[in-house]
Amino acid sequence: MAGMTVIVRTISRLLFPFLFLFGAYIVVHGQLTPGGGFQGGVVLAAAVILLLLAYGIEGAQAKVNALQAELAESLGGLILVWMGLMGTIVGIAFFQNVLPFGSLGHVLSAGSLPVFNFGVGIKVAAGLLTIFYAILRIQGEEEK
Amino acid sequence: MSLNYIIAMLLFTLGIYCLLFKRNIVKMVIGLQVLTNGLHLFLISLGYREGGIAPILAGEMLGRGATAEFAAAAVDPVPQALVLTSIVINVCTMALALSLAIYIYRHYGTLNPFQIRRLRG
Amino acid sequence: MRQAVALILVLAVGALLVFTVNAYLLPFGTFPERRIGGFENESVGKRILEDAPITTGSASVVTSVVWDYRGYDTLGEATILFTAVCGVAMLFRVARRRA
Amino acid sequence: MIAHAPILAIVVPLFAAFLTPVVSIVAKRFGVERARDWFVVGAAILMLLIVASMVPAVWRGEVLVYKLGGWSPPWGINLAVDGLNLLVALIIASVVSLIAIYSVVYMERDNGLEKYYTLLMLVTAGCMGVTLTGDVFNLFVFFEIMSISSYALVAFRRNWDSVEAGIKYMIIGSLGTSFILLSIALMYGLVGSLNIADLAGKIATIKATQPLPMIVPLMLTLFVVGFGIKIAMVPLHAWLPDAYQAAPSAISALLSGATATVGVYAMLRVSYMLFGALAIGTMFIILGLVTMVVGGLMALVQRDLKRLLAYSSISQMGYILLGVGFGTAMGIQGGLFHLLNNAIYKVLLFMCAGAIVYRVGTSNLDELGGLGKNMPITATLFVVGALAISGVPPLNGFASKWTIYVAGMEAGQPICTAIAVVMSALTLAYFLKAINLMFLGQRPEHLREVKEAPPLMLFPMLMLAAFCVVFGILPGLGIDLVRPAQSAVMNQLGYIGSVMGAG
Repeated sequence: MAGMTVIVRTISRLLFPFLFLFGAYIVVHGQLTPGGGFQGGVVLAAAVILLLLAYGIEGAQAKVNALQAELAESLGGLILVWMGLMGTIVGIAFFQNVLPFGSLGHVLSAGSLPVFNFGVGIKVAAGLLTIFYAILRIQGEEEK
Repeated sequence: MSLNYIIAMLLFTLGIYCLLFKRNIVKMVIGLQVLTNGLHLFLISLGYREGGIAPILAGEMLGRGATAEFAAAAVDPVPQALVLTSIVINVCTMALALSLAIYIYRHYGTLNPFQIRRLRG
Repeated sequence: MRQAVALILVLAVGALLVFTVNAYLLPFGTFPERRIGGFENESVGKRILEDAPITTGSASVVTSVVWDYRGYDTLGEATILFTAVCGVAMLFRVARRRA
Repeated sequence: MIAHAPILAIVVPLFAAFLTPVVSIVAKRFGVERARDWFVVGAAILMLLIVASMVPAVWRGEVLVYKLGGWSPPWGINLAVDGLNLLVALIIASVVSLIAIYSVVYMERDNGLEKYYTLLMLVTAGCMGVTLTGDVFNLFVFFEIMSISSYALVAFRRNWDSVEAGIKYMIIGSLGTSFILLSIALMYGLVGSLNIADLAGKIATIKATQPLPMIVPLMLTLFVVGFGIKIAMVPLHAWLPDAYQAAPSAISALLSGATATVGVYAMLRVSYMLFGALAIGTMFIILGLVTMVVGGLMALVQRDLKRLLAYSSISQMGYILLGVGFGTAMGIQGGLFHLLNNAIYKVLLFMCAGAIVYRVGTSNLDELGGLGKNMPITATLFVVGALAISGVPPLNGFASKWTIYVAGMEAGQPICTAIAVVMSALTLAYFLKAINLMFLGQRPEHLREVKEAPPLMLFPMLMLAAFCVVFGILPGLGIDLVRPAQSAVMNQLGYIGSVMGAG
């Protein structure tokens, strides 16, 4: 994919950090506001996909390449399973909320839930990106 | 408040109609999405409460620690959680279905399900 | 002919669903006059709304349902995403020619 | 350790699935690519051991309840293992272990194997999750894991036929799972709970109101349609022959041995536990007879081995539904015993078909012939499987079919028994045709060089054939294996009591 005109490129370059920040905000505030890991992860993935549309696949791969995306997905999955197993080791059951709760209504509250949100945010962002890369890779081959 | 239910069920029926009558795989996948979205609307409506607030303890109620008052006013959180799960499942189904549709088009040159029936009998 | 039968079938299913849903279901938190069995006040959702801020420490009750009460479902959901990624990557894998 | 066994049985395949890509990369770096395959085999066998460790407690009559996150039912999710779950879990774990061993050689010529093994483990995790859970929405989630990974596996070879079968399976299957979700939503709206035991108690109260509220049979119908698609009950069977024909043989074996078993299990759980056998018996008998007859008749005219096996597995599902539909202790026992036997010989037959495809390259019956001289062991094993599935006396199919016949006579349904006997003869007829075309008769010139299947493929087949013979000679052994499951099916109140009492 070749990318788009200079207007689109400039605007998406300017928008990218804000989108990224917004996605991170949604992930981190999962236990306080509507949203959470899945929603924030989708925004994060959308930020990179915007670059992909504007600059072509090379532009996006400069930020996050396919191998990094796959590794990040595994990392997210491992965070989830690890936190689940923490419940078994520290508490009494799989997926138990074992970290201290903190004070209700603050960013660092609700025990394990922010960690879960963080893990799944990474996982969703990387997963959606991997799907896009996989489809684009084969399309690119056909054009050659 | 049964208007929500009626519309949700009509969307569900519309989805089944799409699956049975549309002659394009992409349109069938869209029909599947309409169907599932009808279901999601139905689930969300199940948790509705007249004049209810979002199930998030925030603002003035959080300050007073009024959990009992909050529980009496908020809508049901469980269907919302179920819908979140179901949406992700739906996205995944769609991703895989559209990928298969790309392959179908590559092998058969058409997306009409009535023309790609080489497996018979 | 087949189309007409299918259309009638679809309409019948739709009518049945609309009728049943209207006759038996009311939204959460309504007085259970039409709801059969009278389980309205035992709903899991009600109890979770009362308990969640204290037992999970999360201000957003939906998040506490998603990650604590039904966290295992969400693990399954993440697994489905992993499955879809695997499936798509499998479909679009690059065929290596064996020498 | 034993306290965590129910969750470990699910987490082990899940963990293996997450780890398979990593193991694959590492193994490739060190030049031992096969390590990945054996890693998967090891995970499957570990899972089998974990499932087996639950056997003593469950057979004593306990219901193992595992509260996820420490929430007592019905507030959170719980796993509940009784006799029925355990039987199905044992079947799945054994079938998956054997298929993993079989795949090591059978799949070696394909590429993209790390994805294959990942998806194999995901199907397993999904099957285990559906089987062991005690929560109806969780059942839906794991049912989706199982379904989505099997859609992908059906399309694994990316040929025109596998892609077509994949999308067909996917669209029909997604419709089925939406029906299940709709039913779950109606249930939540009606009684506000998602736990199976809790729901069962509350639905029993609702059923007692007169007249019967229409929503209850509607929910049951939606469930039966949804799970019926997975086990290919006859009006909903269109996807199955295509999928079984187009998938790699190991996957066909997996679909018939594991996911169909899970479909039957889910149907039993829902209809007998959740709805307390609400007039479902007659419906199961009718559906079972139709499924049996249509599957058998369609199998008779097939010219492709895998397609013939696919139709015969539809037909066998009919026997299971028939046995279960009688609703008596003996009928359910026969149905469950047939479920176990079906998993054994169906997987065996698909593995034999796979061995032929592996050596010859086709499963078209017209192009085969005289292979009995080239592949004597495969031929013998296929004959054992074929005789077992047709219900010839010293083999296991006879034992379970006989139980179903007797149950039919006792339940006052001699016509059903007569139809079942006739269909059994028909099964023998089409399998004899297949044996004749494949292993006997004129050998075409180009098949002269065909060799026997590799030993690593023969090993799981030999195991399965041994089970066929053992359960045939000692049917009491099989019945003993099934009896805890049968008493669990008929003990709805005990299940509700144990699960709700655990909180």
